[in-house]
Amino acid sequence: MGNSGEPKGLDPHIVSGVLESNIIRSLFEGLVEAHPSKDGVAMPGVAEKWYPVDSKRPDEWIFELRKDARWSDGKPLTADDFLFSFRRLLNPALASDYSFMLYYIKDAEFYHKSQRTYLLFRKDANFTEDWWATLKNVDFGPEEKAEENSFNFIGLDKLSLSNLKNLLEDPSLFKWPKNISPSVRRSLIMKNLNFEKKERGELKKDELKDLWELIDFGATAPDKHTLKIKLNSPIPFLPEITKHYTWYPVPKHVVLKHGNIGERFTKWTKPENIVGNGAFVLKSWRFNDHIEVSRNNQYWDRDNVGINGIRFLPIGNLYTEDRMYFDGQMHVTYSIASELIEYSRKKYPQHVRSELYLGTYFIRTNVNNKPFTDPRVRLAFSYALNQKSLIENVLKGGQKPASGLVPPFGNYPASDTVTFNPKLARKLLADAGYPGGKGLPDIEFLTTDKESSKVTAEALQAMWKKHLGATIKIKQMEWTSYITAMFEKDYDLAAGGWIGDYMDPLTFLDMWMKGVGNNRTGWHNEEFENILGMAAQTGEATKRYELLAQAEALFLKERPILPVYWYTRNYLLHPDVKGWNPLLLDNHPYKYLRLQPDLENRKD
Amino acid sequence: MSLLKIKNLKTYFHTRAGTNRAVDDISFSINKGEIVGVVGESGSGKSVTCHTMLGLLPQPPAKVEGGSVTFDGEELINLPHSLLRQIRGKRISMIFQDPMSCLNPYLKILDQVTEPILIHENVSRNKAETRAIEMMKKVGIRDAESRAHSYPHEFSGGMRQRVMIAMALVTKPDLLLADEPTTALDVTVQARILKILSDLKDDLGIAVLFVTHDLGVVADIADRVVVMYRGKIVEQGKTRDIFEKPSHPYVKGLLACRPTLETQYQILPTVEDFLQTQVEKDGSIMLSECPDANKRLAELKSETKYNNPSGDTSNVLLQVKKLTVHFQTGGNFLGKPPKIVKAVDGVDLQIQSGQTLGLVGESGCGKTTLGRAILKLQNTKSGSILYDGNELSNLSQADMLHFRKRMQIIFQDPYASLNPRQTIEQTLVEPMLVHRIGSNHSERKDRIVSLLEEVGLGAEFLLRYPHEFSGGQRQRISVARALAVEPEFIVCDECVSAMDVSIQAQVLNLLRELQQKRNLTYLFISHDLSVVKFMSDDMMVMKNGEVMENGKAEDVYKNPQSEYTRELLEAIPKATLSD
Amino acid sequence: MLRFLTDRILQGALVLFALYTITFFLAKAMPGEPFTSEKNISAETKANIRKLYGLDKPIWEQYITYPKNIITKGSFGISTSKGRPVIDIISQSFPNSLILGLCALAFAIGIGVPIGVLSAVRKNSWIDWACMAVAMVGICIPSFTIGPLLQIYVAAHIPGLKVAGWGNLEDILLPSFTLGLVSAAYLARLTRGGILEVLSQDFVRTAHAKGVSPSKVIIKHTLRGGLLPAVAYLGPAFAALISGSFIVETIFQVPGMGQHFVNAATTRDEFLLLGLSLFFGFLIVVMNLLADLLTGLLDPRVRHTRKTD
Amino acid sequence: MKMTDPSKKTPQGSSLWKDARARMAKNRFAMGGLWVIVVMFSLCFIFAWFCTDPNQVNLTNKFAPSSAEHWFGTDALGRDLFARILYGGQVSILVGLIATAVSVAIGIVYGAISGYAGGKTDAIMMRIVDTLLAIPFLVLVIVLQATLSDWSGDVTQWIVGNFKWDKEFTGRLTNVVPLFFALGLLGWLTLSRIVRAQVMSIKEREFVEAAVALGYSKGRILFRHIIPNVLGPTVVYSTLTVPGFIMYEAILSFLGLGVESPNSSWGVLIKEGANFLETEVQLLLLPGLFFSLTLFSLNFLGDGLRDALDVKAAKD
Repeated sequence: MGNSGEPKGLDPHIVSGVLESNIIRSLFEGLVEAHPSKDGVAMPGVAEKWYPVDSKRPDEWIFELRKDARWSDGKPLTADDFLFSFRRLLNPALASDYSFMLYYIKDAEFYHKSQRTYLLFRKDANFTEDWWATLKNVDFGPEEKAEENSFNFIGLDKLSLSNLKNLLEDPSLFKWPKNISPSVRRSLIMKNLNFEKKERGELKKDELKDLWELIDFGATAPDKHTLKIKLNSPIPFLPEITKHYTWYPVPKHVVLKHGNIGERFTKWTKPENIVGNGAFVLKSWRFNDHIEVSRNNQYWDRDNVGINGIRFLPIGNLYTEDRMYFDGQMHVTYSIASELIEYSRKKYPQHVRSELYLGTYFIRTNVNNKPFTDPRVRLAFSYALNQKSLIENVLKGGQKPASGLVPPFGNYPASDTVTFNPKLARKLLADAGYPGGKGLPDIEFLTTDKESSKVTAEALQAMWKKHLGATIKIKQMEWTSYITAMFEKDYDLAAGGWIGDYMDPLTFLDMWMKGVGNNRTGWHNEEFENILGMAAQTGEATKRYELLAQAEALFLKERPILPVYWYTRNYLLHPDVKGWNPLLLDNHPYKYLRLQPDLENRKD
Repeated sequence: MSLLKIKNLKTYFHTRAGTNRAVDDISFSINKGEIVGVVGESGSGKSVTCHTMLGLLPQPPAKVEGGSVTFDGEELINLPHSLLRQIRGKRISMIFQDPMSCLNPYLKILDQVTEPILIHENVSRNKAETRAIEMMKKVGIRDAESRAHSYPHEFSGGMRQRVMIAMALVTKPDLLLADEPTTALDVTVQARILKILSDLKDDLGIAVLFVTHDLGVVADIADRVVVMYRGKIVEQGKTRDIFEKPSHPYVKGLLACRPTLETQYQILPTVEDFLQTQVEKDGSIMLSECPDANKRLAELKSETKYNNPSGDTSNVLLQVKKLTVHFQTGGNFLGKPPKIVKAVDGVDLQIQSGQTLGLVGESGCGKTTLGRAILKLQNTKSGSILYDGNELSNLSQADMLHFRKRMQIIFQDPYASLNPRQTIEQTLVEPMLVHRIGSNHSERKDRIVSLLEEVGLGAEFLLRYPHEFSGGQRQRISVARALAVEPEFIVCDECVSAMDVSIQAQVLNLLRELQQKRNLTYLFISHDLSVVKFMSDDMMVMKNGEVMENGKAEDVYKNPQSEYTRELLEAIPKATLSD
Repeated sequence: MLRFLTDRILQGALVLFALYTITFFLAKAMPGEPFTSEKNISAETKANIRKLYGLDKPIWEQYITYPKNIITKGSFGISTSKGRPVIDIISQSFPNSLILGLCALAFAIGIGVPIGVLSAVRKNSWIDWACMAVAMVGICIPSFTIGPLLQIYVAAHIPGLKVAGWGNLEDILLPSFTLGLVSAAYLARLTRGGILEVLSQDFVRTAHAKGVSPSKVIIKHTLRGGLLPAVAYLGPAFAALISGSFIVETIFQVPGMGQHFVNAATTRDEFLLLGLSLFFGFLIVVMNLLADLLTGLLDPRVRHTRKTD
Repeated sequence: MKMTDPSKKTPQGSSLWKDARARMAKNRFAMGGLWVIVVMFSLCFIFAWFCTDPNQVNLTNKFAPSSAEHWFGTDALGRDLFARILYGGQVSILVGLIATAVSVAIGIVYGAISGYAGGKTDAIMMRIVDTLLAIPFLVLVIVLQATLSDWSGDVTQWIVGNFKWDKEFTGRLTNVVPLFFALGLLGWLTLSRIVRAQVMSIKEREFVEAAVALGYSKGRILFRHIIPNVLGPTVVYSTLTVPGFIMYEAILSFLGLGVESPNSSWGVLIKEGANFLETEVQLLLLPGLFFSLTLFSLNFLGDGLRDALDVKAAKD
């Protein structure tokens, strides 16, 4: 099975990529599992049963774990392992990219961001509401913008005992938010100072306790086989989220054997040490060559696992991958090179798969740069995109023209506002003061160094020239430079895309709020955020979807990004492989796979 | 019956420049156990003859146009190479002029000497090696056993030539073709090699075809002599007859133009004094004797020794004291520890302006180094160089630049010492530019033209490149280049050693003439005593970096003080047998 | 010998240090940082992870620390992109590159030298022309074209020969051929030149005069000298070969070292980058040294000592 | 006493360059190469202006077979392949030649100095080369890209502003400059080693010593006497480096250095074409043909030049 590249590791709490998840899904199992063919349906995993305490307001959930759940080394898997995993993932020292996936759990965020100040104050009785309100929106965490090693850069929450002492001497060392009075300021420092003194003043650095004691964490274990999770807000789709590998349990006993909880580089994921609870166990790992997993005999559902093992190949080169497939070296490819799609359709009709995927390809506009400060220009550029022609002639992957931001799935009312309409486009551009593209500056279209993105860019370039008379300069950059350029808003237009983390519109919408790292357009909008806020507080599913749809509509009206198409995953799948069905998240549960008996000897 | 018989052999070279009749219808023969000397200048076709016999000529451009070469009754011309190879190195061996380049630098001596045996006879390697070593001893290589395992570059020139001979004779051939085997060697070494050859001839009973440009050499060893000129045989016969009563003007010329210790001439006669050549339309040449040759000879003899401003040591131009130069050689990066060679070891000398100091010595004696050191082309270790009252030894290269204008050098190999990528004009203009001689281009050009005429070349040569000239012409050019900066002192470093005697004579005359006209001062370095004697007022003999002897040239010859000098004088081949 | 070696080793050390310095600051000069990703990572996380890798320290301190760790701990740091020690990565991928490189070299020499000799011996004949044309093709066709061509028109049709992958012996065939081709072409040209040079020398004539057969003249008398230029070229070339090639490795799915050079650069993985370039620098230094030694062995003459007279 | 050396006849009034030209004319391959190159140039730099816009996208007419208006058919975006090849040729030929010229210039001077100076200087200079050889090229490129790309934009603005040049053209020009920079930096290293080796042997020749004796300055000796004598082999080697440069250009272009899409170059065309091996081979073959044809000719021309300049060979 093609897997595009060498994983950074197999620790579910550290990795953050798709290709890693593909392997991890075989080695670990979450509370609930994906359904082999139906999206948004949860199958029992480690948990046998799960239900909200109050189905009206699903902000507290019970997961009943199966008694026969075991680790691959035979040790029983208990709720404690989950609690440990959550705490580990949230541990600041571990610095996991994906900890925010647990922010739904009560107090998780405070702990992970170690917001000492807030935690110290929130229980404080003689702290009146209005202070409370002012403090609440103040972030005492580290500010990257602040100058190197200034107290703001470190963050009030992170200041050490000595630092705090100095600060007490000279409060001006920390740039305080306007609305905090000197007295409050003083008490803030004092509380932190006392805490440091009392809790860990005399301790040595390495044995410093973190703030775990201060929070009352949402996840608890009433007994060995029950997991109770209290959320910040109602989340009807929590089971969906728990399918994500960040929610997978890690074996407490093994992890601690090779290091303490906050240690990132421990040997527990080394082939000889790693212990999982998934349908498979790691068999062999040759760096940059292959990773092979085989049946896990400790797995609770071992009898229903259909294949003996999987071999993941880190093939970076699409063409090589496809050629290897044609040469019969593998069963599933990671994808097909667009040049080869039609060819494959012709030669191997029953092998080619093109499936809709929970992702959107769009083009970011830099709303701080002329001419995209003007929404009309953004709309014009969007209307000038002949999505259909692009898909049929260039991509050829059966992608769907993106009529909105959120791809259609479940019963979410997909938007249909984005269309190809050159006339309207020209009109809008004219209204904006650029009739026929006159007066438009040279526009820089940022894209990556892949051949495919080059072709796409050239096609789009041609469309904009044709319909709007705009001169676009394509700027190819290698990946990191490209990301950096977007972060620094050093672009006019930038190709981009987003793959949903979980089955909910929110994963496409919440990234456009103010100050979210992935926004990068400079666009933000009060109303938009309020709507999302409201949605977050509603437990009722349909109502919630309506609000989200409303937010999306608003977003598309402003159109800080130009949706182009909804991703499809194109890949080659050998007909021998049974039980592999289209899934929006492409998170195929391997245990349901079957191979024709006469081909048993051939490995994936 | 004769071992080798050459009849009407014709070998032509067909090049872009046209057809060159290198060997043009020659016939002669060699009998068993006989040494035949083939004498001629470069281009006379003597080497080509040898190469033709063994089919070693590059074809094209070379082509045998006719004639036959029968060896022991077998026709060699157009013999298939496979058969020819069985003769090469087995029955006919050959040794070449430059032992430096003719031995494979990448192979051990032993391998190279053994190779012919292994090729031509099926004997075990050990056998072959023992025979090889024997032969090496025979040709006078001391402790051959050990030295056999070293590489050519670790041998001196003379030793290399012995190796060549050993290699040639190790298969006991019937005929040995020796192509200028001693030209590149010192007189003493040459003498030894000649001895070895004539000895070997006797006890191995081989015939030798001895090719040389130097009549003197064959005089000693050859039974018969064949003189070639421009592809033709002009005269052949018993050695004695040739030397005593040469009939052909060219041969007379050759005999006359070679300076000997006894020579009385102030200006050497040249071949042209005897021989007239006119080139016919069809490229063939008519040779005829100058009517007034003897008259000319007489007047040359009679010419009085011109007056050198000798004697008064008042105007000493160059004074060298205790000059010492050391080399680090053998400093092999593979770890051979470098050893110090005292190339020049505390030498004193002085030259009055307008005079010539002759510097004689064999290769390795440090004479060239001394010359280079005086010009600061070579860093000195200690000692002083006083030039016209200025101490040079401690000058930096930069300061030296002023003196470069006044002191010049003429190298041995004119081809190597001229930049092949520069026309003669560029070559001559450049020094003037550097030393700001002549105000504008046209003026410099005029100077060049006059220079060229002074050295006997015409203005039509200006736009040509060195490779288009003959050796003699090139040497004239480098003389002209040296003169371009109007120096007062010139170091002539072996500047005629590589030349045919006839051309040598011309160049020597030229140098003399210039010395008189421009009152030049020479340091004349050579290994050839007779040449030095001809050129110089005072002379100095060097060995191993030290001065053996010096004094007035005449005296040194009349009664040499040092043993070494005597040895040198002994070694000089007599140009004539009579006395 | 010793003196020479110590000299060169000293120089090598200097080279490596200079190399380190340049690479270090180049790496710092690249836009972005190791943890730049499209994912939405909080400032806290970034701060923590920087601390984890010691990237929160001031530049000059980092500049000192890295070599210090190499010398004291023998540690080249932990790769930020692969999450494992740089040493591991090199030690796991270099052997593959080494094998590949050696085979490639074998191809290069096995093809290049004979072609070069052949065309030198048959100078200006049609054979010469053909050989040089072949060499030119080798130089012209980039490996990202040769590779796929081989995959499609050779591997796909020969059973047992995999299109790509690494593990069995035969898997080495195609990639090493692809990798070696260019070097082969260069070698062919250099050899030709070298042989011609030697053939023009007198001792070859001597050999003929001895009655040595033409083939033997080439093999025994000219080859050694004729290969000198090729050897000089092989020094750095070999270093490049065994340090892997991104293109060949990705095309043929070889777990070699070359791809890491590229990945390290694109992921701003400075530790891996430094580790790799130091390693590569080391290879180059060693190879050049070897090349010089080899030249010394091939050519017994001392490099150059001024003849006294 | 006028000397006439009868044994040699000297061809009248010939000169090195005359000879060279004569010998060139005799060398069939070299002349053939010369002609091909001439044709290529005229195609790419003259004929190109008369054919269709190479960037005219026509998505409905992609991969069209060769026809009257599209001689070589069209590419993945329905652009005229022939036009693209010709325009691509402009870039590639320029890149190839200029980059080579730059690196040759640096390489010769550097190598010559190193070889002539010898000793410590030589050691240091060669170790520097080693160092540069080991610098990860990609990193260098990324840095250059980051720093120089803005710069080139500004320069374009400036030129267009002050000299009223055609914006398009200027843009293309300034874009390629950083590229040359990168390639130049890379290219001269190996060359300098070769030149050095040559110089080492040349400087032992007597005419160099003669030059010293005549009091020529080091610089003069180096540039007037030594370097001219190492040109021959250098020419050949440098013709070998041209393809390398052209291919590098392709790789760099994808990293954002060099030609800015939709403009193209042979390297880029070939690189992209390589992906259509299974489907549309001509996309690889046609540009590949032009590319290798040019390089072949260039190479033979180089060889011819070397032989023509080689005075020794000229002797007979």
